[in-house]
Amino acid sequence: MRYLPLTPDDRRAMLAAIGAGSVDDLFVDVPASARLARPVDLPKHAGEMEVERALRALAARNVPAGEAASFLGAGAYRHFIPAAVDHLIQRGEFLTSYTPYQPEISQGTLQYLFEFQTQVALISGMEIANASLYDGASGAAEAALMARRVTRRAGVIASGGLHPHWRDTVATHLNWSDAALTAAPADPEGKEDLAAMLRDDTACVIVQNPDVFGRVRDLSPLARACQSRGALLIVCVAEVASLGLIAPPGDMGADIFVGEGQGLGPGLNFGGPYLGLFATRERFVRQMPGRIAGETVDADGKRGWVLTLSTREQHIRREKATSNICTNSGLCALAFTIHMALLGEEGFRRLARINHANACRMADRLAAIKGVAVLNDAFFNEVTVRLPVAAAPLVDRLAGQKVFAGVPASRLYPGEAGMENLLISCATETTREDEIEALGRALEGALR
Amino acid sequence: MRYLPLTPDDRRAMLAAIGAGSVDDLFVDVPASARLARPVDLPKHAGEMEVERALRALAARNVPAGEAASFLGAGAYRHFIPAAVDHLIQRGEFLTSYTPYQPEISQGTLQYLFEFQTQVALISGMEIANASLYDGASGAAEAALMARRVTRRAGVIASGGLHPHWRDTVATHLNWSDAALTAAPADPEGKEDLAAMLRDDTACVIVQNPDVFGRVRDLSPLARACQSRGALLIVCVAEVASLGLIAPPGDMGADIFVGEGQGLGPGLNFGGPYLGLFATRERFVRQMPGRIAGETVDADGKRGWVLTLSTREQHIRREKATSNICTNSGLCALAFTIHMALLGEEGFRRLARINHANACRMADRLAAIKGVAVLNDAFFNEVTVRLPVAAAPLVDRLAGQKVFAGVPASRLYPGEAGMENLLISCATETTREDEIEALGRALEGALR
Amino acid sequence: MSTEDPRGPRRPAGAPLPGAGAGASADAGPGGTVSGNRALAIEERLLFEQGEAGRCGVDLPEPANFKPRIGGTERKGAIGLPGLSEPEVVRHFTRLSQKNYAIDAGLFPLGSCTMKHNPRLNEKMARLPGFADLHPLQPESTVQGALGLMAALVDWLKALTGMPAIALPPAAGAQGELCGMMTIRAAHDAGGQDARRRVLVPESAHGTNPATAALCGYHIDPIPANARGRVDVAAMKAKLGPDVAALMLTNPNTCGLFEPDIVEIARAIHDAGAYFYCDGANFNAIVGKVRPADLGIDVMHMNLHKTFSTPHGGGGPGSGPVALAASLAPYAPLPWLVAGPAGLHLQEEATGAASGAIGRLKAFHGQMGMFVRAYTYMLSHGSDGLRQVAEDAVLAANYLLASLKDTLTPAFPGPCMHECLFDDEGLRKYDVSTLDFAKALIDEGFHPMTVYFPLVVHGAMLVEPTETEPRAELDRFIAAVKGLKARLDAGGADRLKTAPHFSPRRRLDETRAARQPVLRWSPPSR
Amino acid sequence: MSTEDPRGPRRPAGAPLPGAGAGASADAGPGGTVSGNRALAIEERLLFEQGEAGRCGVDLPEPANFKPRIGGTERKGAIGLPGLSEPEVVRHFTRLSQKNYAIDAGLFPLGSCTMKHNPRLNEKMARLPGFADLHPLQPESTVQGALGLMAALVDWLKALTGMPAIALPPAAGAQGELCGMMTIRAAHDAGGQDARRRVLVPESAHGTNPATAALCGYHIDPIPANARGRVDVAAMKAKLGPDVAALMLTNPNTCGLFEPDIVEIARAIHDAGAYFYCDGANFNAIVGKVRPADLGIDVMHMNLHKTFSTPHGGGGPGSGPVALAASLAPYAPLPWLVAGPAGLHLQEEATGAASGAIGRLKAFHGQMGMFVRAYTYMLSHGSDGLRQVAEDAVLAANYLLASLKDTLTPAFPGPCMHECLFDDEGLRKYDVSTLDFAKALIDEGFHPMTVYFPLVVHGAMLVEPTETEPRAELDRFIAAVKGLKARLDAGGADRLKTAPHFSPRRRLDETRAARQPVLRWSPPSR
Ligand SMILES: Cc1ncc(COP(=O)(O)O)c(C=O)c1O
Ligand SMILES: Cc1ncc(COP(=O)(O)O)c(C=O)c1O
Repeated sequence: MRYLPLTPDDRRAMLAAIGAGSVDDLFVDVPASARLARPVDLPKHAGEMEVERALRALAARNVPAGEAASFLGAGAYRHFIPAAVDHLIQRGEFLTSYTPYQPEISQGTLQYLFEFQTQVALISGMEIANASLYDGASGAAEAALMARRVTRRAGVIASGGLHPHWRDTVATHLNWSDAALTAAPADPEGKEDLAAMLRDDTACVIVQNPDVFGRVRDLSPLARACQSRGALLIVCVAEVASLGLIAPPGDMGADIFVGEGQGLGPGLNFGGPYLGLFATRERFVRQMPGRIAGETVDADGKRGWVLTLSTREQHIRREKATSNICTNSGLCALAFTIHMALLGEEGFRRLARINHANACRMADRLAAIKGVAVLNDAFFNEVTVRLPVAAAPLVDRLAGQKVFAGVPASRLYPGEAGMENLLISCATETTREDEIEALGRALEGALR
Repeated sequence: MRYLPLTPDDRRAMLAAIGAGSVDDLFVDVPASARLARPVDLPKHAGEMEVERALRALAARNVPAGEAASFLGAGAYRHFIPAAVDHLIQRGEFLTSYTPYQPEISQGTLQYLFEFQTQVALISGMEIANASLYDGASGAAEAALMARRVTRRAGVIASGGLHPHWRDTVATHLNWSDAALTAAPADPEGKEDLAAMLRDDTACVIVQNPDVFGRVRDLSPLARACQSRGALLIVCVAEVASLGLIAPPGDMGADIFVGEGQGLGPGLNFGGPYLGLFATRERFVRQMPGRIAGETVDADGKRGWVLTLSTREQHIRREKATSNICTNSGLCALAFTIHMALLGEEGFRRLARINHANACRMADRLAAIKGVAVLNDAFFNEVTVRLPVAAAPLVDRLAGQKVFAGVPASRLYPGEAGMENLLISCATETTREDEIEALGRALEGALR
Repeated sequence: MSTEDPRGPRRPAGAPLPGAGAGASADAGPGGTVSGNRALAIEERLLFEQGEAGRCGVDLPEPANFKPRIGGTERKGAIGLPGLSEPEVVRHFTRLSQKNYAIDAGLFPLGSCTMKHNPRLNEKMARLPGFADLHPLQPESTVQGALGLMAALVDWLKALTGMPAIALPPAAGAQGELCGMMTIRAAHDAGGQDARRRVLVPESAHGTNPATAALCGYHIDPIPANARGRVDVAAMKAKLGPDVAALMLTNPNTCGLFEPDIVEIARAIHDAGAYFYCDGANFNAIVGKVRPADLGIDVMHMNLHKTFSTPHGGGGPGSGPVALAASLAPYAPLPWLVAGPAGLHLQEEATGAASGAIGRLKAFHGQMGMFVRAYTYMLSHGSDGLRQVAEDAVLAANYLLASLKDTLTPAFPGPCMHECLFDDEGLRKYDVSTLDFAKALIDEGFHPMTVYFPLVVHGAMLVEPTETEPRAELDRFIAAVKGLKARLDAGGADRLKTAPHFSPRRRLDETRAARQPVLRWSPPSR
Repeated sequence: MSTEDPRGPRRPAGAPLPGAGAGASADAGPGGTVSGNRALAIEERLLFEQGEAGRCGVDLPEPANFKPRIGGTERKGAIGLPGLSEPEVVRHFTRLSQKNYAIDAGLFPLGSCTMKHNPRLNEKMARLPGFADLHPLQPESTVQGALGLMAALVDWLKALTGMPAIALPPAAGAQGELCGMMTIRAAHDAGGQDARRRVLVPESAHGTNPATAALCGYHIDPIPANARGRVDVAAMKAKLGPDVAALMLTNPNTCGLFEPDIVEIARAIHDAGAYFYCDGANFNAIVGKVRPADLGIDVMHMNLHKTFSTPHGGGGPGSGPVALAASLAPYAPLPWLVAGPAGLHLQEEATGAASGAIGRLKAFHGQMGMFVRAYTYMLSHGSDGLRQVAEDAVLAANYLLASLKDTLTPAFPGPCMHECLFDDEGLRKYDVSTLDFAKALIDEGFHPMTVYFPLVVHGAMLVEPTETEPRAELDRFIAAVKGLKARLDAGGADRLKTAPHFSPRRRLDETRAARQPVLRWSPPSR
């Protein structure tokens, strides 16, 4: 086996040093009844070429989004990621290191985490950020739990514009406590009045911007309403690229920002690994979940970084920890940090403008189709359209023509009324004009 | 421009520090008549995504060998290269370093070159090796020039089994000196008697094993004949993988070994960059071309490596140098060294056996086709077959069916008589049984 | 946010690096360098201290006639992101990487973390566009290969655990625990056993265990270890009762020991109407040798980023699939991977067979990038190779234990499983702590072992070499430990107490970091 | 070869590293480490000192019923290759890499080498299977995209040089020179001028120039430089005559200066019936600003691995296309890239228009992997970006010259082009050599400049920053040079003479290496 360096000679010599007759002597504590006498019934080891062939055969049974005209978004966004990003994250010193528990030989990881935290704080307009969570959805759940700790209240209100997968993730996490989740109904038309739902025991309101239907809102009024009722406003951003154009949660008055950084970091990956961004006010830091890198000095007085405030965390605080999270999305955070470093102020903002411009073009093209209505007046790179027919079968049909027309709302809201004909479509900087035209033509053809 | 760090502010400040009014003031020495007033007439700079699209569009107009059933060899061989190889050679410390002129901060490069030299010496059965040349063909030319220096004789004899591209490369290099090249006629049947061609002024005989038609020979008799006449025997190996099975040139009595290491290092690359291997006897070292890494100690007495014996080289010896080579195939040598390290004794030899076994299977399948005759009795992974029809148009036709049936001998010997119907076909460890069957069927279909 | 450039006044080019700090004076002395660099060890500032307006690492075309339709929500003012070119960014992160230790560079015997070699083939396969470039909501007809890979991974994990169901969604070990404990609570609730709110957790458990149980609304009841580092079975049994929901046990445990009474433990748990949760972080010790189902385990998470070699990446991402007994399988989280008429299908709704599902744990269906790597690893090793993995991992740990048992003080006698545990008893007489010893190992070119975990041992040093270490590297580690011990014997304790000496930074002031938290860069003016 | 295992007796596992050598005692002292490692700087043995029989880094299936048909030429005995697993191999080369300096890590101002940033996009594009996995002898219908890329590269190089023909085959700069000089000789021979056997080469020329001319059967006649570092035009003219075949001139020259009289030089050469060869290694200074054809140059090679950013890779591979005037184009090497009825075609025979071709320089048609990278680079920069490249490269060099002119002694007054040249005059009074100064820069975290080249200046230091260095890095370099000078002024010459102090190895004994050559590892028994 190419990955196993011990030779039969090594094994013999090592057993001799141990004073054991055979490897099985080392497994004495395993009840005899449970010891397997032979390998389980699975294929034997295989060479690299054979394994690569097997994997390529599986990969070939998929259609990469890049080989279709793809207008899929709804929580996962396809952006162009410069080659330097993937090159750098593959450096062994990043890829094959662990959580930076020994800071003297982990300054590389710690410094980029500190830079990551700064970037997240800057783009979200918040004061401080953590070193990442699994993804945006679980981050929203952590935010709700944190709001409960901060406010000592039980009520959690979820906007009808919150991605239903995020909403359900929050619900799963709250389910085992005495928190009470009130989820507003799905809100494709942007009509909900969350301020009116606030109660005295409301810990937080969770809202998404742009929302799952692509609509952008100024959340400042809601923030003021929350503040006056002592509730925290949690603002979720599923499409982090939107922060280059749209006023950030911090500017609108958010108390907690939760983001999904996948689009500018790890990429699509069929759903994971993704990158949970999390930021809040400085005064809440001791209730914040997740690791944090902080600045300090070494024995020679030189600036350096360490993991800090770990009394919030499970390995110190155990059942009283702010979260059970341990492994997070370190390498995805690195990818994000590198990409953001390449983009910088100018690139990040321009990228957002390009996304929006392409989405405007897409929206106009869709609106020009007979029987198709665009629901959003304000959006970033994604809109919801009402089709004259059910969206899901249409999307399946167009997939055969290598057009991924969008995400049918019914896929996100299975069985829910009023969703059948809605289609959520997204354009990014990767969307070409000819693809928009292909989408338009394909829809026109299918609706004829 | 993403690759240019100087900002307009930087430029202004730097010009001020220099005391120049404008950048054009720095170009004062350029005759005014030759200064271009504006950029040349070519497209303007483009973003990474746009450039990648342009390159992918070009790539899409090719059929990678891996997407066909490919039986192409004849000087370039497709082997499976483990993922670790490409990963490691992309480490910036290897990829973006220069020739190790400052050994204290180039020990990585120098140590692998020393390891490479050792590997080349071991597999070729020679005493010493250099740190690579451009490719095998130019290595053969260097070998001929070296043999002239060593023997002070003018005659160079090239076997009819020497790849015609290598033969022509030797010819081009010898053309401007008083060396006299005698090239034996192409020898698909393996009938030539090189010993009979030896003369008193013969500096060397250049022979290839396996030869361009795939034939393997024991060269010991020829080596003895050369030795008795005071000529050097240069043994070329275009398919380095063959050295895992076939007795090495050193064992057969070669004075100089020239190899093409492409198959186990950089890969196919449509012809380049490739990897010239070069080894010889210790006593000829001062006539050897190319860089050499050697062992020494540092000021603290620790073992280390440097480039050595550079009094042979152009940067010291100028017009009296053994060669004009400067830049060589460093990174390709690294790929080779890593791959050889992974293979080791066991892997290198087994790889050769697999190649040969697959070639036997291919040869048998070809021989089973009516009207097709296999010319080789002894071969490594490549054979020449005589078809009942011209090979070139047939090969072109089968390419449309994604079968690259082999290299028509007429492509290597354009216009030469007796070559039309010969096809040189190769199998490696990457060749699947179903591909051999596809080749057989395709040929049968075409010959029906 | 103010509308000025929050980066504040720009640092003059070439000004001394902040990193050089107060200590730079030492560097600049006659024995140091004028730059504060030390040949290949180069100081590097923060990104934010390097940016310049007018510089950018990407070339994006400005859209023509840009007219936003964003309902007047435009961002006001500068964000404050630094502008850097690609060469600077590549250099910045290259230099940062050079300040890290990694498995690729040497032994990383961090106990409980299974820092094994990460095969490069895995990385290559995970990057095939046919996996990496799939949107999670693509029409299912276009992702049958990806779903097929997930199904194959499930099959392998079933065969290796002996359990009938696998939940793939959890993002890491801790989320796997959460998933598993939620299924337990859901099962109890569904069975009218919602009064069961106590969970037994050994004191030696990893912090995620109690933290997870608490998240599920459980009270944690610690159970003690016996003198041999195992669960005190009598004490455990004494704690059983009608309010006990589950036992959470790590096996092999965090002392690196197999629980020999595990079958008896399982029986007692089950007899008490509770479930047996196993933390499978240490599965590497037994993969292919023992099937957890055969030990009476009801639910166990596995860390693909440990046993199955997906890289830790400086702290993540991971993947924590959960193996479930038949009794718990109905509560598995959404989505479910099921075979449908049109091929494999992700069922996203809690309907039909899935109506008991605990719900959704994250936005999408799992860490696909890790699945590809883990499955590649499994195919590479095969059933024979995986079994050898466990054997070699256990052999290596016992070799270290045997070789160091007279140098350091083993917490428990051997044989151990895949990791061996020492306490600080042997160090105390030199007035040297576990931390000092760990830092001294840094200077010797090794990553230290896990220190001060598990908590049941004083000054714990938990050493997990894994199966991918050559014997020569183990021997070098042994020689270094012995050499440091010899140095202590020779009166060199001070050198250890002030270690490390040769790393990019010397010992860092963690107290200061926590007392005066600086958690982000801020412009100097702020 | 003997038939025993030539690796000889195996080094006992854990034995001290040979690398630690005699000096290890210093390391093992109280101020050192017991292992000889220094935290992240880890000693690494040779592959051959680590191998074990029974270990292998690949898994290949043994073919069944193996019956060789190789005419009895089987290899006898062991080869002696070491057996290593993948983890060991990855670690070995990772550790080796950590002993290298690189552009990715910092300034690499090696004059004449144009060590600019290597964009990662180039690497990615070169690895597309549509380029990397093409066999050079595939049917041409299956490689039209690759031939198209070559044709596009030719178009760009034509536009940038103003020359009508480009030969792509040469593998590097030196082979480009060979190609160019062969076309000159072929042209003379064809014109009945075969008596022209003298080639004029400035003393400042790179060694490849005279070496190449000699390979073409030419006698080298050196021409001196004037006090301003340029060709002494009068002396050059005096050497012209009917036996002169060509002038080989580097422009900008190896002192980093543009030859202001180049048009006059070209005219004189042509009037004498000779050709004007330009070594284009320094094209980076003028790309997009000046077209060599407009200077009267007949033939010039370019280094794609300099101007066009293909990575040097520790010494290669390179690519050296040659631009040819109409008078020399008929002699371009084979194969020729021509447009045929069925698309682009590689003409391999010296027939038709190609009947004057000098022949073949290497096995196949060129360094395709480098073409892809260079073309990617060109598309990225565009005509505007390439012009900016030259301007910024020249600006950066002049900035260094201006900033250091009072610290080091410039060989010639500015302005310079893309590199600036100092001599050792300013160092002599401290009894410190150019080499000492270079080694001291290593400690400061920089790669030294090119030293002792060109030969026309005493103790030359040739500094080429390139356009991809940020000003801050240039400023740090300036500060380091000034700091070292200050250290000299403060009486610290010894520290420089014993430099480097912090690199993986201290100064190496080159004399010993040449006197007692050890050019390969041999088993200890040998
Ligand atoms: C025993 C044990 N349990 C649980 C975990 C948590 O796993 P993860 O970090 O993947 O969340 C760890 C990881 O360190 C562990 O060692
Ligand atoms: C001026 C000059 N000419 C020629 C060469 C030779 O180029 P190559 O190394 O690519 O053969 C070099 C490279 O160092 C050079 O600097």
